[in-house]
Amino acid sequence: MSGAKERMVARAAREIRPGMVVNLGIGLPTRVVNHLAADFPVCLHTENGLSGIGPTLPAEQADRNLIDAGGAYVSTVPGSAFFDSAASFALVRSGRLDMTMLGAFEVAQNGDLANWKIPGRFSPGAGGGIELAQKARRVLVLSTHTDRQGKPKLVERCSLPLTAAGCVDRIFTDMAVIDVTPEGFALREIADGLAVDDVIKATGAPLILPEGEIPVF
Amino acid sequence: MSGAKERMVARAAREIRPGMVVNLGIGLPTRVVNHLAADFPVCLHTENGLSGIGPTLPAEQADRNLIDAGGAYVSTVPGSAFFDSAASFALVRSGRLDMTMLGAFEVAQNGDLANWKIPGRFSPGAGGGIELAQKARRVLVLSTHTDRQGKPKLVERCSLPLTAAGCVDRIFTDMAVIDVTPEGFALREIADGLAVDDVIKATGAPLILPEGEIPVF
Amino acid sequence: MRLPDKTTSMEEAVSQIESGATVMLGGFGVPGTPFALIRELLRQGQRDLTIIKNDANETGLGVDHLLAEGRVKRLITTHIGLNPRAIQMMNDGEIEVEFCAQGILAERVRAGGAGLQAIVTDIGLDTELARGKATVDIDGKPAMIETALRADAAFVHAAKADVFGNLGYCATARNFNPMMAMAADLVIAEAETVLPLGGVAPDEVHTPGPFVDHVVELGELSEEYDIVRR
Amino acid sequence: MRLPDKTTSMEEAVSQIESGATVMLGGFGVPGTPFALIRELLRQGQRDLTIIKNDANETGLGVDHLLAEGRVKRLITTHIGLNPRAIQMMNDGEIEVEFCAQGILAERVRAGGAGLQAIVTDIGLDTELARGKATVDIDGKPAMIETALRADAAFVHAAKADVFGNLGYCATARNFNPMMAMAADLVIAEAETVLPLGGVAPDEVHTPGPFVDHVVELGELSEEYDIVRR
Repeated sequence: MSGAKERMVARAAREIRPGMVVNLGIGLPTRVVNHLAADFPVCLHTENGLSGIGPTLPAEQADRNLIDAGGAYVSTVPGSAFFDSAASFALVRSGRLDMTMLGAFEVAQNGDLANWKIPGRFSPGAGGGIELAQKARRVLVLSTHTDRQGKPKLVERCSLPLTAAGCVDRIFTDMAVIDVTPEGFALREIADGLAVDDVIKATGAPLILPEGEIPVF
Repeated sequence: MSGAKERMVARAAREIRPGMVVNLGIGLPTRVVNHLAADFPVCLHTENGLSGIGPTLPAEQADRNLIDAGGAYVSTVPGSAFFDSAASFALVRSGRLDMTMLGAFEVAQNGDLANWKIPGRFSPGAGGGIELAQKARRVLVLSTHTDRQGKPKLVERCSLPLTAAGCVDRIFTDMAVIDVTPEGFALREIADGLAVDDVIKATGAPLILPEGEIPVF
Repeated sequence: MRLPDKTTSMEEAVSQIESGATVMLGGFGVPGTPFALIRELLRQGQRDLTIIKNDANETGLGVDHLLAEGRVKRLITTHIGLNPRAIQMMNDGEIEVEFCAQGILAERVRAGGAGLQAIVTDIGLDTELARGKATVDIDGKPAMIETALRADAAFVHAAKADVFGNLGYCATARNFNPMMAMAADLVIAEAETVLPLGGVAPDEVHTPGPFVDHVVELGELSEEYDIVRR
Repeated sequence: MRLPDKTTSMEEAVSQIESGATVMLGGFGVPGTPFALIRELLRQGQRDLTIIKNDANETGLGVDHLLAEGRVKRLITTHIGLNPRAIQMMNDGEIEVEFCAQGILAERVRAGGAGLQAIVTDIGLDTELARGKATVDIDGKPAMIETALRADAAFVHAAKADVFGNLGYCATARNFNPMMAMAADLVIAEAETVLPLGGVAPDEVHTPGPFVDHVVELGELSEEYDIVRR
């Protein structure tokens, strides 16, 4: 992983407040866990039925019955609980999930998120993504700023089928930290070594710039 | 309890088939349990959250956390399970309750049951009665044939608010065993010592008589 | 990472409830009724409460104290036949009572706890409980929309809890507690025993900790929790 | 009274399923998938099945065998991204696939198991999953009616069972199993260990026996149950 990506993940980890219940989506978000201190008071949730996720285990130490929603062999911590899929999403939909971090294909300036389907190319089903995006109290996106072709992922309007409308609060990319505000995307922080113009060019929608100096991560 | 009542309860107990899941309502139905053999294969259910009810216990042996829906201190048997009220009625509504035996204020010849409310006099709420009456696969009524004023409880049409419409399959009284059929009440058995005319007079709706001899209980 | 500690004093936990609040109370008869939390609510003086509970307990127990002190405005329940005061107050118009079929009350609370807007059921279609309720056709048959119930606070009684709020109930004291522990903005669990993290085995948890806001340890149980001798 | 014994041979239990049946399968990935019962269904040859399962397993595992043999007509699921064959067959029109949001699939199955007609939810309102679904207004906001799902049969995998069918699941192998164990006319549980009556403590039962029709004891587990090495 590039240095900027790793710093993005580390920066995202600082969004987690003590006492929160947090669901980390598959991919980049999962890595956030590596940046939490051993005694940090937080409850990690995985939608296949576990609160209190412990460290990921190598195959030789794994429990065949204990995976996270991404299929990684995880472990428990003191105070973990197992529950069924109905209870797991009850927790998500009823407002008990303080935060989720998700990947994205596109995020629109009004907070719309598309991350589950590319018609004609990628249609495996939404899994638990719709409920996480629609109902977590705070929805953060972790993503590269542009796709592999260099096209902006932050756009004026999503062209792909939505996961949920107006759900994203904050976006962490390898270039910037950007908030979704009623006025649109607002630049909050910038990756070390980049100029504001680099971010503006790589963003597919207007960017509200802060007054004064921009914090660097 | 009079001899006829006791025989009614004993007769009703014979309706329970091996392997059934059965809910016995408060009052007379609860006594049915006294007429089941110790090794009879049956699962008794109580809607407050127990499958596999064991014998009722006197206060000095009672467990403060273990009651049936009528408030009696019951016990468990090997293989009992505790569950919450949602699961308990899930079982009732989804067709897993093979039989319930309920009390009645009135039963109509079309199977309508009224057993929860006497407007202006008795309105404590229906509790679990509506779901038991509406959804058990077989609904039996155990009741005296007439009320304390001698008025028939088996009627052409219920005058009291319904518990459920068309739900009753068979009625056991201190005078007779009567089926609810598409044609109305049908006399099946008669209490020892009574004449058919006694039953006809005490019944508030036409009674279809069997051909040949009427079995006595 | 470690899981947070949610142990709180009873006074502090209950003090977050305001007059006019809707409060769910676990319990079916005596078992599972959070008598100590109800006593603290009585002591603190909150008024105009909407209470959601399976029943109204019996004279001198639990909800009956709140009724006697005139703290209850409205009661959503299934059966109050064992509490003559509740019936009297209902008949005299001193409290408003909404009756539900018992399993439908459980499902409405669960729906609130599961973040659903409503359930659709045919239970009670033939009864007066159907009055005023919207119906829809499902597969050509009519069914009623029963809206989800949520509360400002829920009081639940557990046999054991760990400090994170994982709860275990005992026998038929489970009843409405698990659903109510999901369905309120403020969930307060009183527990007969509070254990350290890891004290409740992960496969034996009845209510997962993320649903619970405060864990209160009970000292010696009052006689309200005892066997009822009739 | 004693509780009935429901232990059955796998062959006999599965033989009650007919071609054209709707079958629910527990499991989320490998954990909780009833691989042995799926193998028996494969062996017996039932066709034109509608399968309800969270996912389509991975190549060479579980549902994939049924797909490879052309036994599946329709799949109601949440995510099939780990099974290229399932995606290919969907794209080629060889199977019909209905996608649900994961928690809504869990709730629709649970609703079937709870004897409800439907649930009402705002999940997916902004997405293409809302297409063709009836909406109602709840408290002035639109919500969708998601109908209950029931099946002719459900296969569930338990870590332990007693002979009456009280089930206990292990860790994240619980997932969809408890809801599916409520929602079918014929519920067949395969269990790693079958215990005598009393072998599962009453407070630790995850699926109560009355929901279960047949208990099948597994011998040595096949390698399908093992850790997946990627």
